[in-house]
Formats: sequence, C-alpha cells, structure tokens
Amino acid sequence: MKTYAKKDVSRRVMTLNMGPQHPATHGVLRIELELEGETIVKATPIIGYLHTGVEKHSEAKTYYQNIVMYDRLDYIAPAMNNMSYIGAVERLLGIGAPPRAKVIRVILLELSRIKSHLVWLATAAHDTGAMTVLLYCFREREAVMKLYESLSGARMMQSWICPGGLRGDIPDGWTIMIKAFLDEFPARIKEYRALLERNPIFLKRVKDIGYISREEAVAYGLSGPSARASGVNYDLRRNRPYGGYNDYDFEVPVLTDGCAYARYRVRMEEMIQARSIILQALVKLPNGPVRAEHPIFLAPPREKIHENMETLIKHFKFFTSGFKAPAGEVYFATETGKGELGFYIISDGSEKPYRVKIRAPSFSNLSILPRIAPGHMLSDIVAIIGSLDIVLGEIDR
Amino acid sequence: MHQILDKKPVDILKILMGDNILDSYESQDSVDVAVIDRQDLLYAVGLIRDNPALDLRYLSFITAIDHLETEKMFHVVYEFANLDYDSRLRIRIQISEKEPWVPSITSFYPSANWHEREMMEMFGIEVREHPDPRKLLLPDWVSEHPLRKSFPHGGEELWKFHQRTIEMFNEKSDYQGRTDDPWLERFIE
Amino acid sequence: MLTSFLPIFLAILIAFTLAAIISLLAGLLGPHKPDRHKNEPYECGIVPDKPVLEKFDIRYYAVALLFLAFDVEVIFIYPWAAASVKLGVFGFNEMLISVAILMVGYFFAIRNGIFNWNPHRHGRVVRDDNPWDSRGMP
Amino acid sequence: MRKAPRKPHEYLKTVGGIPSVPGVSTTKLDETINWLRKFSIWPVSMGLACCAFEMMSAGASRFDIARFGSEVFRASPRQADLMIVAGRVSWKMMPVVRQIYDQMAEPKWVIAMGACASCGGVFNNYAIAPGVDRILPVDIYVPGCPPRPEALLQSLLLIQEKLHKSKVEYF
Repeated sequence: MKTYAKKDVSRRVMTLNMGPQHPATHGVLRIELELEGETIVKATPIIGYLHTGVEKHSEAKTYYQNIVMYDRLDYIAPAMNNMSYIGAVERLLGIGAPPRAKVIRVILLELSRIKSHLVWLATAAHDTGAMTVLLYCFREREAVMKLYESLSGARMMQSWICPGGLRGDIPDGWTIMIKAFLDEFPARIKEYRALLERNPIFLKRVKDIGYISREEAVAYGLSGPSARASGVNYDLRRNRPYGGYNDYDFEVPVLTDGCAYARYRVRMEEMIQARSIILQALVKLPNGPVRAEHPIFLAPPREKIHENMETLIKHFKFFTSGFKAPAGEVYFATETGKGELGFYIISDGSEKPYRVKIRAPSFSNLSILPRIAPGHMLSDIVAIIGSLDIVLGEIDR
Repeated sequence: MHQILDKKPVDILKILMGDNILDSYESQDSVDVAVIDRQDLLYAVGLIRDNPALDLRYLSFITAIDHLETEKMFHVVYEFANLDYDSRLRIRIQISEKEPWVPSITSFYPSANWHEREMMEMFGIEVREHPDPRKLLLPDWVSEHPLRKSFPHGGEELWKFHQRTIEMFNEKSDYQGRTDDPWLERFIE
Repeated sequence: MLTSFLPIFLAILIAFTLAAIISLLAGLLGPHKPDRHKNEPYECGIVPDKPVLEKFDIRYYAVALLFLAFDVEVIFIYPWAAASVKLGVFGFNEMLISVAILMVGYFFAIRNGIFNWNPHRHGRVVRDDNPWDSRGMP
Repeated sequence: MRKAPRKPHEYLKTVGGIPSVPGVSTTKLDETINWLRKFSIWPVSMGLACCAFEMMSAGASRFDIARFGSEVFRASPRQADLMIVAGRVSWKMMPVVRQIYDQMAEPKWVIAMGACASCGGVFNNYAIAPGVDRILPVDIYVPGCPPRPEALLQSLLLIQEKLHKSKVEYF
C-alpha cells in the first residue's frame, strides 16, 4: 500500500506544553511533549509546582505536631499517610496500639483505599470521556466522607491515628453506617463495570496503552496497583504485615499484561478486597481501650488528668514540648492506594525529628512516564497519567 | 533473608566485599545498614543488583542527612529491596562537606534518577555522571540548598527570603505585590 | 420569480444583522484592557519564551481538506432534504449519485493512509531497547 | 362637577424620580448587567491541592455548585470570570497563577480558598508563598483547611453580592 501521507511528511517535531494548569494532569504536573504529528516523540514531566518543603518543615515541629502536616501529602486518602508516619514513630518508640485500635485502624485504612480508588476511577474515566462515572464515584465518595465526618468531624483530614492508638473511640452507630455503605457497594461496582467495561470507547482508549513490563516496573521503583498490574507480586500488607493485617485473609490481584486496562482491573478488584477486609474487621472488633498508656511517650488519658497534679503537668508538657524520642533511624512503609508510602525518620534524641524522608509512591510511579510515553498518540498520554494514579501532593512533598 | 543461602543480605555483602564494608549495624526496624566508602559504591551496587545471591533489584529511596556537628558532614543513604524474598538492605555513605560528591547509580537503577536530582538541589551534593542534573522541585531562581541545617526554618531570615522572592517577582510582572506584612511577628518564632 | 426567494433572503438578512449587532455591541460596550500578558498565547500558565505557532504536520491539512469536501456536500443535501417529497425518486437517485462520487474520494483517502496517524504502533508499544529484558531477569 | 382628567404626565407614578407605568418595571442598566453576570460566574479550574478536592465535592452532586450558576469549570482563562485559588501556592507556581490571572477576561474576581491560599496556612516555610494576595488582588478569603463545600458556596454568594453592587465599566 503506497502511502502518500507518510512519504512526503517533513519530520518536523512540534513541542507542546501540557502545563501545570491542565484538566487532565491530576493536579499541577507539567509535561513538555515533543510531537511528530500526533505521535509523542519525547515526554519530560516537570514537577515541583506544589513543592511545600514538608521534609524541612517537619524538622521544626515535634513528633505529635507533624501528624497534621502529613495529612496534606496524599490528600486523597489522608488516613494512609497517618498510618505510615505513626507506624514509623511507634517502631521508633517501641510502643504498640491496643487490639481495638488496631482493628479500627484497619477499617480506616481500607475505607481510605476505597476512597482513593474511587477518586482514581472518577478522574481516569473522566479523562477518557466517561463523565457520568465521575459523578457516580463522587456520590460514593461523599458516603465515605460522611462516615469520616461522623467519626471525627472532619470530612477529609481526620489525623485520627496517633502514636499509641487513636485519638478517640468510634461513635455508637458507626459500624451500622459502615455496614449500610458496604452492603450497597457491590451494586455500585457493578454499575461502574456496566458503564465502562462494555463501553467500546473506554476500552479502545485504555487497552494496550502504556505497557510496562515487569522488569521496567521493578527497575523504575513502581509500587502498588501500577506495579501489580505488570506482574510484580509484592504487597506490603501481605509481604511485610503491619497493623494486624496478617489475620485477615484477602487476595492480592496480580495481572501480567501491564497495560492501562490491567491497572484498571487491579484497582477494581482491590476495591472489592478492601470491602471484604472491612467486613472481617467489623466482625472481629474487640472491646477495650483505644489508646495505649505509656509513662514517658504518651499523654495520660483524659479522665486521669484531674486526679492529681503530675498527670496534669505531664499532659501539658506532652502537648507543648512533646516527648524525647530515643536516638536511631527507622524506615516504615505501608501499602497505600498508590503504592509503598514510607517514612524514614532519623532522631537524635530530641523532641523534634532530626530528618524525615518521605518515600512517595507517586514519585517513582511518575518517573516511568518518559519511558513509556514515546510511541503513543497525544490522547493516550491522558489515559496513561490517569492509569498511573498519581497525586501531586506526595510527588512534590 | 535469602531463601537458599538463608543469610541476611549484609552477611552476603560482607562475604563478597570483605573488609570494604567499614561498619554494619541493625537499625531499629531490623533492617541491616552497611556503611561503605563512596569509592566502591558502584561496585557494591553492581553486586547488589546482579549477584544472584543478593538480587535486590528494587531501589526504595535515596536520601541525604546533614549531620551538623560531626566532621563527616553528609550521610547519603540508599535502600534496596528484593520483592520476592522481601529482604531489605540499606547502604550509608559518609562524605565530608569539603568535596560533597557521590557517583550516580542511575545506570543501575533508573528510579534513582529523580531521587538523586532531588538530593542534588536540596543538599548541594553533586552527583557525578547524572544523565540529567537539572533542578527537580525547587524554582530555578532559588540557589540555596533548603534541607541543609544552615538554612533557616522560620523567623527573620525566612521572611527576608520571602521578600527577596516577592521583589524578584515584582520586577517581572506589572503588579506591585504587598511586601509589608501585618503579621510579621508571626514569622519570628 | 425573484419574489419566491424573498423569505430566504429575509432570513439571511435577519441572521447577519443580528450577529452583527450582538458582536458589535459586545465589542464596543465591553471594557478593553489589553496588556502584555493578556495578549500572549495561553500556554497552560507558562510564559512562552519562544514563538508558539510552529509549522504543523501535513496530515492535519489533508484531514482538513477532506472535512471541507464533505461539509460542502452536506450543504447540497440540506435543500434536497427540504424538497425531497416533491423531487421524489428522481431526486433521491440524483443525490445518491453525488454522494457516491464523493465516496470515491473518501476511499482514495483511506487507501492512502490519511487516517493512519500512528502507523508504526500496532497495539502494544513494546520497546526493544529494554536492557533488563535481555538479561533474563526473573 | 367631574374632576378634570389627569394630564398624560400625571398618569406616570414616579418611583424615586423615575416615571413608572403599570406593567413595566424600569431599572438601571448597571443593575441589569450585574444581575445577568451574577448568576453565571464561570470559575477557571485552578485546583492545586487538597482544597481542589473540596471544590470538586462542591461541584459534584451533593453540594451542587450548579445551583449558583458556576457549574462549568472552564479550563482556559479566556472563558472564565472567577478564579478560585484552591490549595497551597508554592513559589514556583506563583508566576503561573499570575499569568492565568492576567489572561482572564476583564470583569474578574478571585476567591482565595483555604488557609494556604489566604495566608500560607499550615506551611510557614520557604516553599509556600505566604498568601496568594502577594501577587493577586483577592476579593474573598475562605478560611478552613480544607474549607467545607458549604463555605465555598457561601463565598460564591458573597462574590455575587459584591458583583451586584459593583459599577459596570464601559468602554
């Protein structure tokens, strides 16, 4: 087939700036694309437009004050940032949470995973043209936010997990509300599946796009659903269990064909697994205190403050100048909706951490974009970014 | 723990590298840390990735720590992991502030590319043979290295830093931004 | 004879005058505050340092031409559709012939790959320069 | 004795000096234009960080922002009248925010949503600009981190009131 169109086309590369203020870049990511007609020759992401200097700032605050700041990293599912940081601090101090707090933490984390995947589904489908899925997913997200609101009063940033357990116990009707939400959730998942998986436009936009082989995923440090869709069989909840995850049975979906559609299927499956984990946790919910007690590192419980003078002084000192953490270094990573979010805390024995390094999953997940983008069409890069599920708060830190 | 040799990665590394490992200890989260010199970093990283006994192909992160008081000014930390056996190893390099450079391991681990660029701009540690040593996160008019302990956390010097940026910004655009700050004392902690 | 076309001319006249009035009013009455940044092309927020309008690929021109051809064809179909009852089968055949003539151009374009924008990507973009594959990693 | 019929000008009741005929209401041109603009303020999508998700929740079905006429979040500043700076503005992002503001068509308003956009908020360090009003004339500051969608809707109402009273600039 002799093609006139290709022969006399002068190889002129056009640079296009998919800038920080763009509806499809999931935040303030800027990509400089070099295009040859509609085919991408080179894509270089430029980040830093949301750099908030969190690592520098956390050196000026005590361990307890830092919790609030790490909510704002992955602002789609804040409870997961808390768990990573609190896990690191607890391991540094050598304290644990009481069993009831552990189970409630698992419930909060899995609710955040469902919320994070709902936001991903909303924006990914919206980018490939399925507008209704966005509004459906936000309806479910509002239901999850109502649960968080009834728990702590804050819709998004609860920072409910603190060293030694939780800030407070759950209200009475909370488990009933969760069960109500979880009962109707499978019907909703069926709705999304019906909207997307038999929709030829979505399938054509997502199938065989952004292929990542297993070796590239490991070499580029991908983690989470983006890596598990390329065959990397690694999930922190199962390989390095933390927070009591080892006594729940759930499967980890791993696919091997690594395209954007595989990442879609992995995340949809993870939402169903998260629902089953919460149901198991609701059954397993023990009674008992929600916060551990520790003479040095934790604040005395609220009701004991008025009994004698020492606990009152200790309470006051705890919240003003914090506790002196033992010197040492700790790295603790948890499996968030995006991947392995880890906190590397180095303490020199004072109240404030000497250095906090945040290993963000989206940071490495995005670093593979210059490798997989060339060869795709311009409209494919929108689907690739959607499928990688990046959030700019934790990339730019 | 390597499945077949059931040895920790640090012990295997000790066997392979002999006395090049200056010191090794176990951190609080039971991950072994090996302290080596930067001359044989590339050799160690080559071993870590390709040697079937170690086989740690996943680079978790690279970061630097600014030890203010000790003579060795910077510590550069690399964390490797093997996703199948889930064994982790951390490498620490101590470099002095006089010549803060580190060889780049992007040729071994492409995920190191961005981590090293961030370390370069935040600490001022030069990473040699890095394929793309541009700034990653900071705006291009900032020349200081914020994560060093000498950079101010807050207070008077930070406010001067803000004012310099506002003035620089005002020359470029036509709008005269507000440099006076009613809550100035809020900045001086 | 001419008077039978009067309603059409009237409709066209009203359309143009309305459009003219609205755009003129908006142009005249609205505030005009042009400044350097406002007149720069919109680059997602980045101040463009080099000229943004570069040469476009030839394939855009080919697709635009094809669209123009079919657009003109549609203009002819509208009056036929309005009077298709009166014209009856004769008009229908005429229109079929004219559309068929255009279809020849359409298939010629398809054969010559005007719509084949990304010829070298068939399905999955598999990169062969992947050094890790060759060494047989697990 | 029949009263003399009223002269034509006496039929016109005067309301504040303006003659008023039954069935016809007269108003100032400014008021009409502002009334038209008030209920169709289109915001430019300047969602930066966490507040962007509260803005999206406001745009979604539960706290429907479409009830107040600003449902369409235009991507390009040319077709927008309102800029909701939703999130923390870092120094690297400041020139971009300023460029977008300059490229918006004339009657334009700015809402600084959240503590970070209003005064730097939680992040009082080198990377975050202490308040977006360093470079933009901000009309409404919305407190909260992130502010609830109702707070954003209330700020929209305040903008509409301010707009209603503002003087329309002609050529």
